[in-house]
Amino acid sequence: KEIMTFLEAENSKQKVQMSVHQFTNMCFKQCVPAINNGDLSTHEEQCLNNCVNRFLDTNIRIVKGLQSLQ
Amino acid sequence: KEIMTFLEAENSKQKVQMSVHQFTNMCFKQCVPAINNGDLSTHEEQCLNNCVNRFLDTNIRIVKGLQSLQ
Amino acid sequence: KEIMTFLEAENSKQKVQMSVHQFTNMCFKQCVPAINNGDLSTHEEQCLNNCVNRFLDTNIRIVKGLQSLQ
Amino acid sequence: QIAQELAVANVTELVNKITENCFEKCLTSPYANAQEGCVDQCLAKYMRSWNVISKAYVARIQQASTSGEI
Amino acid sequence: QIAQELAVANVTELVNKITENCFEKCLTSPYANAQEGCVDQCLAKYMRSWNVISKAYVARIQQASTSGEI
Amino acid sequence: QIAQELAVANVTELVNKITENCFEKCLTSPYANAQEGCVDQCLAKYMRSWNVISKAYVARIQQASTSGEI
Repeated sequence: KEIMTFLEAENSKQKVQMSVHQFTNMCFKQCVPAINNGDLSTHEEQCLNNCVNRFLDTNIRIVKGLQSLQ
Repeated sequence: KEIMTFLEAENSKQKVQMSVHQFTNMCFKQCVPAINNGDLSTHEEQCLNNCVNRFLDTNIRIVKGLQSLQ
Repeated sequence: KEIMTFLEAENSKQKVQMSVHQFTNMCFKQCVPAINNGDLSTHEEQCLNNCVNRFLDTNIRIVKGLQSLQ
Repeated sequence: QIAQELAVANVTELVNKITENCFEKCLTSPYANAQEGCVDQCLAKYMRSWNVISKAYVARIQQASTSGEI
Repeated sequence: QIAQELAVANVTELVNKITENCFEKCLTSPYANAQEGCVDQCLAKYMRSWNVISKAYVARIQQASTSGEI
Repeated sequence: QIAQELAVANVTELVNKITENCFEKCLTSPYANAQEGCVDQCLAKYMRSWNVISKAYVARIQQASTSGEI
């Protein structure tokens, strides 16, 4: 039973990490257009925050929209 | 034996659905450039039909071309 | 034991082939902008060679960079 | 139960593809504003496109199957 | 041991995504010159972006979890 | 038999990547016309590119293996 709990926790941690990989890949392309130095500007950081939040908003809206079609 | 038949049918249904996901993803990007309303224009619908048919033509031609190389 | 050796050799051969698929897909897009005939120009071939070598350089540099962060 | 798991996989794939496409078409960097109207229209357009592609693909499979190609 | 395999999978995914993004942003066809300075800065920017996205996503999950949404 | 399955996987991957790349390079929205000549030339160019990349990659692996890097 403890093994099951451990596996489930690992599994959901793994899903969160894979989503972070996907979002970073997507938002980095859009929010960091050029590489001038190794730091993030305030504007880039704000864009990354907006990007992941708007993506999640879109995801939730699509799920709700599909549910209302049924 | 019935279970095998069921599994094979499910498997090929699954492959068709996954191809439809792939084609819709690809053709939607090209044939629906802007979102003005929720309907498809005649032009967009024609483009989607052409897109999937030309993609399948290309796929068949590539397979035949590779076979002739052997 | 011979089976293990065979499987390991197959596995690494498979990894190399999958990497070649990935690199060809990526470098073909960038180095072959238009299709005028079936041959590769000297310029296209040089670009493909540079592309895979610079990609591998980048990969090695990223791995070393991440190791130095630890 | 296998059929059910495949259905879940299909809905997940559909939600992911629609989210990615509609995020790309409706929201742009710096992602400051939600675009719920556009997302709703995009979802409707995507579902219609899915149906068009699905019909066209199944028609091609049946045609190839009738003509003895496959 | 499972946790370790997941950790390896995560690092592999991270290395692949950073290599692809930084190759795309720093090197351009015909890929004649290495761009090591740009790659180093790009790596630093990507890791900072990963942290920003990770914090924002975990905050959303916790918020949804507190409000009883999930 | 395992070697055979891997060979099938490789050919499938090759067909998919060539189809996607040559569709993208030869056919454009609204996809009204077939472009069989372009597809044939594109296939020839892709196979040549695959060979160039494969040789360059194997040369890098051997070089790294000789110098004791891996």
